[in-house]
Amino acid sequence: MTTAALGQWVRRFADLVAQHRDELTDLDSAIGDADHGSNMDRGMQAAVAALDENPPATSKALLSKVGMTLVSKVGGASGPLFGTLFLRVGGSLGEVAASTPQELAAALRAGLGGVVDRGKAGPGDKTMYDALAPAVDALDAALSDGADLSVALQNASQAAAAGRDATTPMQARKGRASYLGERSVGHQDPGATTVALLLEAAAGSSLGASGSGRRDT
Amino acid sequence: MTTAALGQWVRRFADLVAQHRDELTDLDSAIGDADHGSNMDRGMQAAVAALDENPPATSKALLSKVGMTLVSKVGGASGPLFGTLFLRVGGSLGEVAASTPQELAAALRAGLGGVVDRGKAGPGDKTMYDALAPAVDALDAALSDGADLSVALQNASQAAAAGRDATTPMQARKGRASYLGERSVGHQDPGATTVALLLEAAAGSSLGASGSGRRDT
Amino acid sequence: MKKLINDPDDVVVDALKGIEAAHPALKVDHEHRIVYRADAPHTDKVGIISGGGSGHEPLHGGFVGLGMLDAACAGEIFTSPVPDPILAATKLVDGGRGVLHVVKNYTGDVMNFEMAAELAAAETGGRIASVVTNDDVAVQDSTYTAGRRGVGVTVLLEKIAGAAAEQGRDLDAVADVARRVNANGRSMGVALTSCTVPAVGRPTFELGEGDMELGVGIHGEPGRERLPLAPAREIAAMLVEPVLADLPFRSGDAVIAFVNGLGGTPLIELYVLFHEVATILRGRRIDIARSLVGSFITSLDMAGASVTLVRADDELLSLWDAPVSTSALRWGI
Amino acid sequence: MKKLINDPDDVVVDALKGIEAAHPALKVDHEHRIVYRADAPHTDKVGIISGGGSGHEPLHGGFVGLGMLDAACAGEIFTSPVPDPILAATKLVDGGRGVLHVVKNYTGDVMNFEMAAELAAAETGGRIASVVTNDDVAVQDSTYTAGRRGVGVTVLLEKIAGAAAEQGRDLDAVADVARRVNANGRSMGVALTSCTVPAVGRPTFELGEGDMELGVGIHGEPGRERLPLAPAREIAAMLVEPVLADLPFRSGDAVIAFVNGLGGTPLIELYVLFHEVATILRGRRIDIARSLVGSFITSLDMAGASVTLVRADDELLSLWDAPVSTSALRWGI
Ligand SMILES: Nc1ncnc2c1ncn2[C@@H]1O[C@H](COP(=O)(O)OP(=O)(O)O)[C@@H](O)[C@H]1O
Ligand SMILES: Nc1ncnc2c1ncn2[C@@H]1O[C@H](COP(=O)(O)OP(=O)(O)O)[C@@H](O)[C@H]1O
Ligand SMILES: [Mg+2]
Ligand SMILES: [Mg+2]
Ligand SMILES: [Mg+2]
Ligand SMILES: [Mg+2]
Repeated sequence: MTTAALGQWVRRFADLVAQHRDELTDLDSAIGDADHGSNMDRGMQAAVAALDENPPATSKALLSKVGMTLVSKVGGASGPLFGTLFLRVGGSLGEVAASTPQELAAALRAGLGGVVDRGKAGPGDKTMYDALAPAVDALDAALSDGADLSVALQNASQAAAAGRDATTPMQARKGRASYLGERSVGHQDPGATTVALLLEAAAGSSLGASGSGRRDT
Repeated sequence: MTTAALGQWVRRFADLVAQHRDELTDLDSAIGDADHGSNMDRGMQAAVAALDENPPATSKALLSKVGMTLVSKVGGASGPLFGTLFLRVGGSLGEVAASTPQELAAALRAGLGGVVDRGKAGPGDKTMYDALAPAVDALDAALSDGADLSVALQNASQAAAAGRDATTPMQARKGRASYLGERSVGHQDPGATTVALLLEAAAGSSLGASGSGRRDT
Repeated sequence: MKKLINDPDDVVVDALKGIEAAHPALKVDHEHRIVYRADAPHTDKVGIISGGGSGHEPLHGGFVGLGMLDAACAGEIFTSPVPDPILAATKLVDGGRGVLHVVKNYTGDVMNFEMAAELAAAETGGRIASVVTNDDVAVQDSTYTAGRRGVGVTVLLEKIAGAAAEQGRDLDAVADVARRVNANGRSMGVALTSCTVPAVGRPTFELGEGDMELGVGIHGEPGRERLPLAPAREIAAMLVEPVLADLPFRSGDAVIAFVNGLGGTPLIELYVLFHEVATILRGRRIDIARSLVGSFITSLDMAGASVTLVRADDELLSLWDAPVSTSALRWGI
Repeated sequence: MKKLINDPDDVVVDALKGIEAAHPALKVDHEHRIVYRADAPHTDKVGIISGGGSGHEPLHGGFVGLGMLDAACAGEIFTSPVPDPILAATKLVDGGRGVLHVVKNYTGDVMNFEMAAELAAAETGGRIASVVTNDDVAVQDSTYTAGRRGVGVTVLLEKIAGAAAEQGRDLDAVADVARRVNANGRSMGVALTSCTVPAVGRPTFELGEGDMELGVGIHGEPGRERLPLAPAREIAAMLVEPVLADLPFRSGDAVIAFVNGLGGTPLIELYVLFHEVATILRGRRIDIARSLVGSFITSLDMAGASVTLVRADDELLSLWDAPVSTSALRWGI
């Protein structure tokens, strides 16, 4: 898995966010403040522009740039959360030009840790955690079972989608939706929806193709 | 003309104001602040209540009570104006139980003077002056022509009504309506309308009956 | 009608109770509806009172205190107080050096204050001077008419005259300063929505979703014209230009610039407007020596704003800077 | 949408220019949207900064000045500022004795301030403490949730912590006082109308002509329940009772009572409400030691109000009374 593939993943994610921008904002308007789509779209457009301007050579440089851009352009809850996610994934991969699937899986788990450090959310709080944690678990499980990265990312994407859907019946305990108490039940969480797009982008990118089965030893 | 007749006049005026309350307020809403009817009605009800409570013995006492009540209950422009009118009429008649028609006419002219002192209005300013001045003139003229008080008050009432009607095409130069400039044209002045009611009350009261032709010499 | 009130007829009475409960330095005469300094009267200074219809808060009760008013008479909503309370307030604050009446130029206010002054002179023999504010350039001035309305200048005048009184100047001198503020001040306002008088229950005037009323009065009196809602930049020009032209203000003048909210407009918008006003003044080389931004003379819940400029020399500025301690305006103490 | 603005996207930028033009004691860093004391940093005191989404004016920029905040970061309307400007403000006011961050408890605000604090610690090594306000009893508190929102207490806390800093206390002591204010303060609000976010152009929520939203948040977040509009007397009870019950406040307690307007409600109504609040407190033998009435933490043009009570001992009261000189709160100097 190369740094270039990571760049492709980020761009694909930006495209998906742009396509689903209004849907994300509509979800946020039901249980939040109707800005999640525009927040993430503004941030990812800026991130892609930053990559275009000065293409980073290492995985850490690339993902740090994405993370820092999100942190400094998005604001609200999703800026620090998604920003930290990218920063931690990049930090875990390090100043390299390629990594193994296991390293990618470990990096995503580090990213999940960053989201938890930042937001203190756990399972069932009806947040992006509820899509991200099952995806990271699914990725690990598939790789342990010997699946190649492309298949493992498919599994992770499906797990994220299932996690996203599972947020609908939950009562929010974190973020703006928690002010609604019981009235938050019955609505899909916008941040979890964005995480599902992030994993969909990973599964559809060249991440799995280029790195499948290869180990840098 | 006795103090009792003055009391009757005041009560009749109060009745007419109550009957025309909404009309007066509607006129004021077109070129003022929509309170003239309720202002005058509140004031005259209080005046009648004050007379009921402790019936004054002299003309001055009676009309001063009415005037003071208007001054202290009405506020706005009409409180001081109608209050001063009654105070000056009473002051001119003096501490007597009866007066001649000529004395009544002189007293009303004193009242007009009070309105002018207070409000500085003159002919054509589209105020109560434009109904009151012609009424006082008509009363004087009729009495000089030898008419009895009852007829003279009829003339005065007609002159007040004509003066009231004449305010419609005028552009206001005094009071709240003056802020409207040209847009005040085409509306009848509320204060002039009330003055017409005051003279209608005089003509319909026992003022003329009891005092007709009699002179206290 | 959406208001935080009890019975619409009790709004003034209830608000006065709130003022009394909130501000220990103030007392309230509930019978006469007078807000006055708890330490009144002062024998070492001229007393200053003002008053008028309610619905313009913090005017006037919010300006009672050291360095400003000694007492304020609250009439019914948009209705001048009658002479009795004005007389009572005059007596209350007269420590022997006379009393200044600050009156906004509305027929009813002028006449009721005048009657109170006559009664006071007759009853007490104390000296009374009156200053009538008439700064609203939306209304054409003329000696043959009721003239301009008194609006924003009233606030600045009460502050400056209050400082002059606090210095111990005599009644004529205090009245002179007050007249000088009025003579050098002009205002103009704009409404984005109508106000709603509680006892009436519906808006005083209809204003379309895309319209504004330029030159509106603080009782919802009609203005100069109805125009389509414009950006703050253009509204600032529509307010400032007639104000500048009327005095006229000239390049090199120093002014106190006052951007005032009419009750329903939040502070963030007043700052946007102030920025545009300042930009215009800068372009005309008029120096903003002091500024005031906030809702100080309001029209119930009306959305909108007014701009007041007072040309100020060093004396007026130093009186402006003098300590003041009221519930709505306070500094230096 | 009826607002005195230019382009909806420029409201915050334009308002900051207005603040800069109106208040010579303040400076504005336009790039980072920071309002700061012209004389910052101070080497003899702890720096205090706050910030958050705009639309709550005068909060926070109106509280920058001697005895209160050293700087305030203005985010977009209702959107927390990102870490960069918070970091910049932190550096700007750090005179060597550390910096206190006052943060309202919203997920975005908490995380952005936290990141800024981490960055500052890494970059400068300066000490930073954070206090998060969470006084809104309309939201159920729990360690398992995001907890209560930070609302009215923020204003009182900034004043009191500012006074403690001005006395020269160290960072821990200032943070302690701040936490004590928050721990002893509770608030609840009611909306009579929705606010309208400029960039959105229509009301955030629909509220029928006869309805009110009890327990609303300052961003137009839904409240506890929607009820028919009630007289001020009943609304006061609906706001005060849950506040009293939550701490709980007890007979004999002395409190700072703060009746706050949400932006579209005029002062006269706030005084009507304050009267009712004071009546309830008197009945409970709770002593209003100090009071504050006005629009200090708003929600754009929302009509409505909130009630905040802070239980205050002599120390907090003397810090409350200490001199403060900001554009929105000023006394003693
Ligand atoms: N404490 C938290 N931990 C994890 N995720 C959170 C937390 N709080 C909020 N989120 C996520 O952030 C999303 C909202 O993002 P966004 O609307 O951009 O920010 P804001 O709520 O500040 O407007 C929610 O849908 C949720 O998934
Ligand atoms: N300067 C004045 N001189 C004479 N009459 C006046 C003057 N100003 C106003 N009026 C009269 O007062 C009437 C309005 O009275 P009212 O509505 O009760 O008072 P306000 O204008 O204070 O609300 C006008 O219709 C006019 O006839
Ligand atoms: Mg959101
Ligand atoms: Mg948001
Ligand atoms: Mg009227
Ligand atoms: Mg009136």
